[in-house]
Amino acid sequence: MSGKPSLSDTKADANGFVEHLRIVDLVTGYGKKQVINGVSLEVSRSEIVALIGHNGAGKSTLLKAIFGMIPIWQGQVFLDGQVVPAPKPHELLRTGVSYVPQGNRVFTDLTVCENLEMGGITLPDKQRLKKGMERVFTLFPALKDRLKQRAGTLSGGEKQMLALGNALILSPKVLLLDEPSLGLAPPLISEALGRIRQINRDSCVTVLIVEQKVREILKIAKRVYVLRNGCVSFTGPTEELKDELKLREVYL
Amino acid sequence: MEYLLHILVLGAVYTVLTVSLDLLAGRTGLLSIAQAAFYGIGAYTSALLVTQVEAPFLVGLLAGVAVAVLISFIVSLPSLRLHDDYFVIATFGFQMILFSIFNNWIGLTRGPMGIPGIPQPVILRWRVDTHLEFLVLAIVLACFAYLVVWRITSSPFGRALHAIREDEVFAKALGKNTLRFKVTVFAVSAALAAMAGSLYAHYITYIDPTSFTVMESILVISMVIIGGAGSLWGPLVGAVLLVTLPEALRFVGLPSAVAANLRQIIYGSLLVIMMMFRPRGLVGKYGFSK
Amino acid sequence: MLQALINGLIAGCGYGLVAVGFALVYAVFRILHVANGGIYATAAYVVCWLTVDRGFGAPAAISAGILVGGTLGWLVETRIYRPLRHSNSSSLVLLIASLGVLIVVQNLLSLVFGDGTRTLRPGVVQSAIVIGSLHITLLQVAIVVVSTLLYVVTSTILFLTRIGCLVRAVADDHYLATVVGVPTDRVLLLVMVGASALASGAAILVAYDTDLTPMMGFEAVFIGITATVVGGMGSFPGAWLGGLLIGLARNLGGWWLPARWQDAVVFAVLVVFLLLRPQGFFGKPLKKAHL
Amino acid sequence: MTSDGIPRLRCEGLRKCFDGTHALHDVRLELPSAGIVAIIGPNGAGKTTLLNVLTGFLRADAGQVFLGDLELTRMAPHKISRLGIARTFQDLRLILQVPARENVLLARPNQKGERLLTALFRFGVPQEEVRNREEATRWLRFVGLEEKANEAAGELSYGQQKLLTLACCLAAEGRILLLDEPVTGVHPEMIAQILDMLRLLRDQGRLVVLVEHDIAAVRQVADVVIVMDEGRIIAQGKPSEVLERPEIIEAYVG
Repeated sequence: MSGKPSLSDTKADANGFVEHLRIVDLVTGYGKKQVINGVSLEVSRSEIVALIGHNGAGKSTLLKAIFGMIPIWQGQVFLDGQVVPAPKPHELLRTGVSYVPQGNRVFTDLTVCENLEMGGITLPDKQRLKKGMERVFTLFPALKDRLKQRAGTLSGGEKQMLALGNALILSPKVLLLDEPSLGLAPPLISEALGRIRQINRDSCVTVLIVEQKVREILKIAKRVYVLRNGCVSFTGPTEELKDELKLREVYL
Repeated sequence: MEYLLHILVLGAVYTVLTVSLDLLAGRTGLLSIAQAAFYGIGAYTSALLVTQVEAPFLVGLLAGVAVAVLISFIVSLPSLRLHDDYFVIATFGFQMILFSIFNNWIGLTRGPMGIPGIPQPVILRWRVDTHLEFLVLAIVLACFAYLVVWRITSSPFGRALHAIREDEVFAKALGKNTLRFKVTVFAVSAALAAMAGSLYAHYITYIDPTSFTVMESILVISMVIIGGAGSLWGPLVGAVLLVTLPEALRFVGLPSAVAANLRQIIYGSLLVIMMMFRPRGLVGKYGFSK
Repeated sequence: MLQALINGLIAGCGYGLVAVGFALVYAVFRILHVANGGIYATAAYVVCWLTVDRGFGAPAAISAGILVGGTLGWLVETRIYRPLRHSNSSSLVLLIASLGVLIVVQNLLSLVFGDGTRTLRPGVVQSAIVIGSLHITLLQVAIVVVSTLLYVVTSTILFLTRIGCLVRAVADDHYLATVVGVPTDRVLLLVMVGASALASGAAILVAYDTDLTPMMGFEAVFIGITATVVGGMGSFPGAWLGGLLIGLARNLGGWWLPARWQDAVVFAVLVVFLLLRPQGFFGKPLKKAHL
Repeated sequence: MTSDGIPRLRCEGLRKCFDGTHALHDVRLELPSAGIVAIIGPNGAGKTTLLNVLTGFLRADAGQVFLGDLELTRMAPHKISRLGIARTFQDLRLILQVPARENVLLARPNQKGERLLTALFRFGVPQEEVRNREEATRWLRFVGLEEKANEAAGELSYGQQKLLTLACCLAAEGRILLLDEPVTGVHPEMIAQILDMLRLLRDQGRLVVLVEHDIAAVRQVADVVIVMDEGRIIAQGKPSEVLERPEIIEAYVG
């Protein structure tokens, strides 16, 4: 799968899907320890793809590598069929890729408003920042009431909104989400994932999402990749995993 | 010739100091800035006993060691509850307090006036009064310090120290009482530094607080780091190099005031350069790189 | 007693500023930036050299001093800290390198300007406000005013501007700052230059009040460290208050004890805080280094 | 004390909070004196926290831990370890620069050479070292790493490093082994090898407790499965029963 990317890569396939994000034979890890042993995956435009698997399977690591938080040892990342040579966070943000790290991280010492300003730091002017904020507030009106509150004092659900808001303020085309349900009480989880689906529908954003709450994520994702020991052990449309036995087989 | 011997004696005294600090910083990963204080405790205890009650050299030396060990507990037990930067700061605080005592408890230490007239040592019948004899004594003590540290590091005790340096949690999980090891090693290190202090006091025959400042601690740290922390020969290389280097400057014909500053500048630059390009030191293995 | 209190406050104002610079760097870099002491002393010496030896006016000299301090900070960050950070060195490695810089700078100063004490104070008798037995020079009033002003300006920048927000974001969560696209290296550089300028300003103020020695940088470091520990590592108001407290402790300690024990008082405070309340007044609880 | 006279590890009412979320919520557990017990559950269920509390690395907010009649609740980790409760860590903790054998030697309990004076004067230390080396070699052989004994632990593969930590636990004379993810991330062939070892250890009368994500492995080896979710124990029993229950899969994928 090497060589120059050709334009034909971006053309719609038979189902009318357009490739948006593609990863080919990616290998990475921390220090000496290899965590991802050659993963290839593909996300189409406006699609929600879930990445599931056990603790330590390498899901978070994969997202970090795609976003350039850790160096890629081997393999390539393609965006719109164009290879991204060595992904760097600020460059990816500019091309419309946003990443929300694990556990809905926000700047706890900053206020909600300041958090959003930081989220929009790469925007070229104030106008767009303002517009972005407005958009975030229409999505999450709850945040608007808490503009001056320190983010550390927000509830779990609000933190999740803010973490998403920090990314959405840039109106990204691709969202990389790392376990948005982490630390949320069970009733809030489906709510949180519902929000993500809503955003995906409204703004046609492409979503690659890492989740542990498999049942919940299967409700919103279109396709699934199961990671085991740094390799893809299963891939297919979510329907295939709706079957209890199949789910048990690939997941447990 | 006398001069060369003098340099060598100093080299040996500093070797004792670097070996003692390396046991703590290099082998156990505890970077202490209080080494000069223990060096001073050895020097002062010994000097006071010998000048005030005319105790023999060996008694002074042993008393210095004993006092240093006692005070090491006062310093280490609370400081060891802290980690990394905080531990460094705590030892720094103790160094400054102890220095303040040397400098200000005039009734005991005569403060900045120092203690003159410390007699040269007599060990049994051996009166150590020539430079050559001093060199022999200093080398014997340096070898003793080396022997102690080597015995410790090459034993199961040293294995546990190594584990504490690399991963204290692992050591604890394997049933090692890490606090006991650290306190013990702190005491041994203080004892060796005190021994160096006692030797120094009897060699120079005059001590004042300026020899035991935090800068002296930093000098010893520099020696260990430049030589190579956590290695057999690193402390020796560091001590000899940093003792002889400024003397070389003097030979070039620089006035001594300039040479003193220039020496420090070289130490400082070496520290920076070492950290940037060779954090493990000239002959060392361990680079403070947890 | 009251005189000691006031002297303590005046000294504390200078210390507070030193501590704020120190705390700022610690909050953002998570390192003990002892090299700041070298920058501090250099700035004071530059001003002294320009005014006393070269006959420049105070404003020009002070600007030059701050400029030199800032430049030194820039050099330390770009030439030493940044490469070390990028090679994932531990904080101890950075501390040792920083110490090396302090030693080099301090000895360069004593090489060039001599070991002796130098003074910046104008030769003329200083006008003073005398209230009863209290004696406060106008210069001291100026020191308090300028120092407070500098603190207020720094806090305003930190808490009310966009740049300040960036700095706080990096201090809060370096990783997340990178994720949202904050140019962290540039922010760090800015903080370093700012903290250096602040230290330079503090140095110049203190130099006008007391005298200059090449060791003054070292003194600034230990006061900076103590004040930040007392106030709580990484807390700006805490550092400022810590500085004031240390000024008071030194001078009030001098009231009961002979003056030569002043430093011992400071370190006793440091050790007591480290042992009983290592997070200081306003800091967050220390994280245990385990698990 | 139980009928077989071997003190059992048990805990009552354990609670632990991190930033307001319950990592452990009233955990009561009595482990058998021997056998293989697997603790499973989704991420964040509190399994590793439980291990950390049992071994003294974390202090519980409430509740007690006992070994037989002996209370371990506030005991320091090294003291608990000396009672024969050995553990491994998820992020393999080893001294990477030194040979594998040195790691195992470190684990030997009650070494005379770890006292300062004996270290200095070497009374009986060489003889003790010889014995400990034999013991270390024995356990290295047991986990199949005898040939790697002189290689630096950092040079070993991930799976071999896991085996090495197991050897350390055994050399520490652990009768109760608490293993955090012993087969996660390990090659399939090596998994079978590790499971065989665990069975052998059980047959020697040890209690092996494993926190594991690999359900297939758990199914093969465990006598008892304990399922945790959100800081509570939600099921306990034989793997054939427990793993088929719908609430288990619910906990995992919910």
